[in-house]
Formats: sequence, structure tokens, C-alpha cells
Amino acid sequence: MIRVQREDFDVGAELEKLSRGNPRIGGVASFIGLVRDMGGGDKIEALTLEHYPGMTERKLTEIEVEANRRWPLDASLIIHRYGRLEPGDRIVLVATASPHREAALAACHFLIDWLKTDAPFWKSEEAPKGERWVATRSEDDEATQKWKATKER
Amino acid sequence: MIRVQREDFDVGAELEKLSRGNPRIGGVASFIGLVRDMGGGDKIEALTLEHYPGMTERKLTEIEVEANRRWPLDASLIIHRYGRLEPGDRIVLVATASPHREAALAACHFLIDWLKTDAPFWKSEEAPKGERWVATRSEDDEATQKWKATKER
Amino acid sequence: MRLLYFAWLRAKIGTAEEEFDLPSEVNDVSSLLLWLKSRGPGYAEALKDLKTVRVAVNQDYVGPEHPIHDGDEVAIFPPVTGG
Amino acid sequence: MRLLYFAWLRAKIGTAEEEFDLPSEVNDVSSLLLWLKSRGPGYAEALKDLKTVRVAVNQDYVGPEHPIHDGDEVAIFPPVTGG
Repeated sequence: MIRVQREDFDVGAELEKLSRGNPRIGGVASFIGLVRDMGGGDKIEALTLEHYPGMTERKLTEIEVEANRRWPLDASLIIHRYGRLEPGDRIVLVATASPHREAALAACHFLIDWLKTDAPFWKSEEAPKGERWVATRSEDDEATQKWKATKER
Repeated sequence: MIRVQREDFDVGAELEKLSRGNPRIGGVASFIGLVRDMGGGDKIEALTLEHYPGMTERKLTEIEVEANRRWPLDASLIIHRYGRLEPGDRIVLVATASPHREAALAACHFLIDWLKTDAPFWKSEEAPKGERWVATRSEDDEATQKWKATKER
Repeated sequence: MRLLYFAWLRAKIGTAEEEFDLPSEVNDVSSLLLWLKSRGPGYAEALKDLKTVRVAVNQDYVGPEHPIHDGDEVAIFPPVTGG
Repeated sequence: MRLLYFAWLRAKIGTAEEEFDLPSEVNDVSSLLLWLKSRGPGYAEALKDLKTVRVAVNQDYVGPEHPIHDGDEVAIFPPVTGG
């Protein structure tokens, strides 16, 4: 399931829902992304996430379908927020549930790596010298390339 | 932090505590292990987890120290339950928090793999033909061996 | 053709969205970007380094040779930085 | 010397814990296991396949050559299955 929303989410409730009523599931892996207070060496007051409504949902769905194609998942979830967020605020939750821990862990890692380079979100930071757009990290591209090199399970 | 306990735990509250008040943290990775309703092809009514008090805490602490040596973590948590548990019940929570998502994800994966082969817990299952001890999975040993082969960061 | 701009490309161009009839010299992404650059200093500035520009046609990432048809939704934006 | 047994080793041996003075023929893990096997059919059955037996001395995993001293806490158990 995917959700793109301005509001915060309840991590405990979301993870609980993912496995509830399905005793086949042996493991739930998750990743929560948070707003950091530093960016490019500067103290950050807040950041604003802009996205491309329509394409965002489409890309997140594609990423989720690909994870389910690669690993035997019983459930998966991506929640990504947009709007103005402050340090410590949650940005994204990725979670996967599977009978087997390796599948859940690998798929969770895959989803967050892939989302970082494919989902159309952009961050601008409120730094002391004014507002500025966050630059891409080359490590993010490399992380996704690593998955692209291993298309098969 | 490590905890060995009979009681259940509140995943949302535990993950929240891990990053609260530390805006350096950019990512929290976690893994929740759940009791499955199948074991060795049989329906499982429940399982009982026995452990070695004293050595359990010692081994979990060693594993956590090793994860902190390998990756730049701001916080980490292992909670492992013992006693009688039913399908769907939580067994274990492993969580890691770091400024960087790769460190949090890798350390979380490491902790659960390593815990599976090093922490002195034993499961017995209540199956239709009576109680029986769960056998080790060779995949678990291989998962830990993989980490042993990459001692350095 | 519907054009959408995001992040600093939107800020430099000065609008988030515009509608055009497809100009006769535009038949693919390359020729569209070339044509846009000629529309004014904001466009020229936004599109001066195409290495930092991504294009999606009808919400899929495409390369410079991808054809453009009237009625397409074309979005132009910097590399993404979500997650 | 304090001996602890866990999981099916405890069940087969029939006790979770016992205390001994160190026998003269025991100086390492190997000789301890050999001596234990001779103590009765439950011990012999529990220790017949040493591939499925792990030993910890003073709460650290050890191999067959590890020395045993009086006062040690020695735990004998199958491969672990937690997590």
C-alpha cells in the first residue's frame, strides 16, 4: 500500500496493521526517515517537501510492485509526507512483511534506496543564509544502481 | 540498549524513544520477529522460548557493541522475549538509529542475523503431535558467517 | 501540450505550469528543451545545464530522444531528493 | 564446578543444573563431556552426537580444548534458535 500525505503517521499502528491477522508473517522490517537539523554543514530550521502529484503515486506503486516481484512479501507499505517539516519530524515510512526475515529486510532496503532516486520529491531547506534546494547525493544513485545490477532474485 | 523480558513491548513507543531529542538522526531501521503459525510443515499452537539468563544479556550486549563498532550509530535497541508465545505474538525487536540510512539499515540487518546464531535462546513448539524443539536453520549460520567475513567497515 | 516545472526549475522559470500548442520545430524532448531555452532569460537560466534536468512525459522518466505529441503532459525538474 | 543444561539437553539429562567437585580426569571441555557421558543413560543419550552440542564456559562459547577449572560455570546446550 502507498500513501502520500501532509499529516504525520503512527508508526506503531502502521506496523501492527501490516501483520495483523496473518500468522504466516515471521518478520516485519521497516525504515523511518527523519528530518535532520544539519544540511551541507549548516543548521536547518525546517524543510519543505514538494512533489509531483500523480507521478509520485505512480512511481511509488511501481517501486512497490517491483519489490513484490523480487521478494515473497505478504504485505508492504510506503508512506511519504510532503509540506513543511521540522528537525525530528518523520518524512517517510517503508515497511515490509514476509514469512522470512531475509526477504523482509532486503525488500525494505530496496524500497527506500529506490524511492530516493525515483520518486519525484524535492526538498528545500531553511538555512541561516536563506532557502535553498537540496542537491542529490551521488551515494543515492549508486545505491539504486546496485539494485538495478541485480534484477533477478 | 538491550532488554530480555517476558512481557510484550510497544513498537511505536520504543522506536520513538530511540530518536527523540536527537535531531542528528536521519534514519531508524527496525526488524520485528513474530511467531509463525507453521513450523516444519505443521500447524503450531504456541512456542516456548527458553534462555540462559546472564549469558543472554552478555551476548546481546556484545552483539550491540560490535554493531556500534562497525557503523556510526546514535542509538540501538534489542528487546527479546522469553516464555510462552502464540502465533502473531512479537518475539524480538531490533532497531538502529543513525545520521545515515545505510548505516542504520546495515546495522539492523547485522544485529538480527548475529543474534539468531549467538544469543542463547531455544524454541520449543506445540505441534499436533506434541512438543518438540526447533532445529537450527543452516541459512542462519550462513547469514552470520557472511558478516564474520566482513569484519572491517 | 501541458508543461509542469518543479523545485528550482519552477522558481527560475517563474511558473509551475503552462499550456502550449505544440510548436512545429518540437518533436522530441531535445527539441522541446531547445525551444524553451529561447523563450526568455528565466528559461535559459533554468535549462543552461541539462545534466541537472530530468524530464517525464505522461509521468514516466524519458530520455532526450523521446517523442513529444500534442496533448502530452511534460514535466521538467531537477534530480529528485525525497526519502 | 557448576553445570547448566538447556533445551533438549536439559530434558534428556533430566535436570537443569548440578554442582560437582572437578573430577581428576577432567581438565578441558572434551574430557568433561567424556566423563559426563559415563554418568548414566540420560547423559549418554544427550551427548551421543557432539555435533549438536555447544558449550559455554563462564558464559562464553568455547571449543573442545578449552580448559575447565573448579569454580567454572559450564553450560551445555544445543545450537541456539532464538530471534
